[in-house]
Amino acid sequence: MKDNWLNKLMIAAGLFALIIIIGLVTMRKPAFRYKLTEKETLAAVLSADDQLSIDKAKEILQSKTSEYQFVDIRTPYEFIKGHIDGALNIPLSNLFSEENYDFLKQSGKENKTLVLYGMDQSQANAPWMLLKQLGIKKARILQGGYAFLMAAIPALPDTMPFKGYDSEIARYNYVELVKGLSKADQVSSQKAAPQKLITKPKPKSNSPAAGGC
Amino acid sequence: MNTSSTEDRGKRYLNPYFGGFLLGLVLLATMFVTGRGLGASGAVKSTVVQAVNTISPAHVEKSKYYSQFISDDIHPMSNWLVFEILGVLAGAFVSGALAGRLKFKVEHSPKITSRTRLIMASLGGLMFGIGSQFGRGCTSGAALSGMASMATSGFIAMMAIFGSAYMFAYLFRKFWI
Amino acid sequence: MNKKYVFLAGLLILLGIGLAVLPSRQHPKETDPAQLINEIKDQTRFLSTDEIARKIIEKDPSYMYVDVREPAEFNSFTLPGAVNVPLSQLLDSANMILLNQKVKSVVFFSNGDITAEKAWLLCRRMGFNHLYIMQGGLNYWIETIMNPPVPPATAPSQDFDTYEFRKGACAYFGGGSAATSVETKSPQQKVVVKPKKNSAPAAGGC
Amino acid sequence: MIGPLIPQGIIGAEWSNVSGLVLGMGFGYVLESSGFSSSRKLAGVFYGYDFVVLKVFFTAAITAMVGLLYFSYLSWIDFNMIYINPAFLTSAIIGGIIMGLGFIMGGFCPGTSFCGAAIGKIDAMIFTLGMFVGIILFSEAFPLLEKIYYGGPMGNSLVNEVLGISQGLFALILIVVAIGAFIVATIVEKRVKKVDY
Repeated sequence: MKDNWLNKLMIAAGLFALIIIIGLVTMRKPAFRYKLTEKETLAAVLSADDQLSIDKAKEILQSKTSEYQFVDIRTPYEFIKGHIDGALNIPLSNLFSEENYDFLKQSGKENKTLVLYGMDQSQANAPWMLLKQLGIKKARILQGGYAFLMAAIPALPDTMPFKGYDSEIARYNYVELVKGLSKADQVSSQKAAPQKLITKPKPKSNSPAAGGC
Repeated sequence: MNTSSTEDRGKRYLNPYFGGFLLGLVLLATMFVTGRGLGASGAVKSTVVQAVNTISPAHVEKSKYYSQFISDDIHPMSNWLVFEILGVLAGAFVSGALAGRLKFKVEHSPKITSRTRLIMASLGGLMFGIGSQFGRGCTSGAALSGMASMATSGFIAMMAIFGSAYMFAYLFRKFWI
Repeated sequence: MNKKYVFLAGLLILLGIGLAVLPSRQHPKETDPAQLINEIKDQTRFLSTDEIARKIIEKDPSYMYVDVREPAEFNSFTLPGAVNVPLSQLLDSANMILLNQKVKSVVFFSNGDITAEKAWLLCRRMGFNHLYIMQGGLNYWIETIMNPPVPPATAPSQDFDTYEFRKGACAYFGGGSAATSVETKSPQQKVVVKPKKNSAPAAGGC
Repeated sequence: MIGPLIPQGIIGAEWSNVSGLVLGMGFGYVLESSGFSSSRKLAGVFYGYDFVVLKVFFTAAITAMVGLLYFSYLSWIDFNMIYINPAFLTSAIIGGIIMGLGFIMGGFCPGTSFCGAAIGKIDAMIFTLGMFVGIILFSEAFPLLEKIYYGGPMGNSLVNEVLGISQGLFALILIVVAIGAFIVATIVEKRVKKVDY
């Protein structure tokens, strides 16, 4: 009698184990896995090493070295309207498709540096961070994006540092703006805290700042 | 499956490992479907809270303990345990009927009377009622389900319950052996 | 009979060993990269400055604003009620508790939206939910809310509604005194602003 | 990720009560047919004449745990959505001690008392009534007990995190411990005088 139950148990336990084993065998490997930990990612993101400066980009374009591969993540329409010489168009919606992702991984292995860019830097920021975390070590991002590179290119021989590309620089003196002080006051405070007040050289943004509000 | 006598029939229980395996599958299925484990004392608590709420809603609102669970009642799973316990009653009845164990009786050691047994049972129930509130669940809710889901609380509850029962076992031996 | 027990015990131990030696998969709390990829393809992570202004004015309690710039910048100017979590200290345990909460939605912002997006991506990866980014950051905040551009006269009427709202919001956030702004904006006033609401020109440039 | 079905919204929440009924029936059926409706069989584990509680309890916990871990490994279930009871050390230990005392006095635990009651055990019915009274008493005395109730909070922690080992390793250790316990239990059972019940 007792043996009878035991036989049933053996069959049931065997089936249970079998289901698990079948599950393990047929399990699909995930296509994407994080290779960097959060801490490593944060360190990579905080250091400026992975940002390709405009000056460096200009250098690369002049020397036409094949070490760098520009990847344009904008839509094909935008790409046709104008792009960096030698850039490859992989729209963001297809960036992680199987063949494109394989290609990106491959070029990473070939010691090629991938330089991602969009219209502005923020467009390429998240895709770049993801590629980085997925283990494509040599992924870089073009500082300022396409628009600012184009704006800087006419000034190619110019060695003057071009600061306008970084959207993270405070364009306005927030404090003064909010206080609504007069123009004269702002100028004096500009001297007191110069690092706060890097104004964009565009007249459009300059005048409201002066206006106080 | 030959049955020799009714007495033998009444005692035919599952192999404990087979029973445990089936219980594990039921628990796994419960977690798979509802995302929570099995339980029993929670159903009693829900019933108590509901009953007190019907009799005197003001009291529930005033009471710090009841009021926690009344607000929780918006949650669709709050009454789940009550239905689960109704299922337990039905399932146990079916199993008892199939094995011929349905019978009104007080089970006790020959050394004690039914009256003693009933007093002990009511005291035991009282203890379990209080203890399950401290432990946030009983043997099935906190210990069994907790262990299956690897909750720290489950292991603490299991060790505390069985440890204390072994500790007190000597005092109560004459009620059982 | 004993053999069967041995078999069962062996099976169980094998399954246990399997669990112990299986290559550990991703930390289960992490968001699957494939899902994150889908999330960066659409724009739902961004909240416009208008939406945020509205939420702050209405004192919507379900949102928390997180300034990811360095403390010096935070101290000089930030959104009302914002908390400061510099990106460099994002992974500190105290900040993790603050950001990984189920009660409030978290809106990251910085001067632009790049730094905020970095914080967003890291937190999303760690499996936190209800995270947003202020589109364009504080620079855009100043351009739209604190100093709203007057829509051209030909613009559709909802543009003017937005403008009215922004002007109100600007006043709410204490931007610019009437005196200075009237000075600069006065030439435009009578020409451009729709005379829909009488209060509009009186409020001045904001 | 398919499971857990109801929290993921794969099965509507309106089915939760039905699922409770069905799963409860399975629970009750297995408990009763394993012999958990008999208080003397249950109490046997504390006197060494019947280890059915230990065997069923451990086998069930291990089966469910192994299943759950494999399911979560295979992405069939989202482990994070499984409800983890919050641990309050002081409260849990005090509660456990009281429950242990109740176990040895009453001979049932809540789940098994319902099983016993369903097949006509009068002591099980009385036990259930006692439980109702106990919970009412606790609720009324709650202001006095609140401090204990919230004592020693440890959050919704997992035991392997507390011990600092991986889930799989912990499962393996638990399996080995359980098998050892089964062997010891079988030996003890043979030595102790059988009690007729």
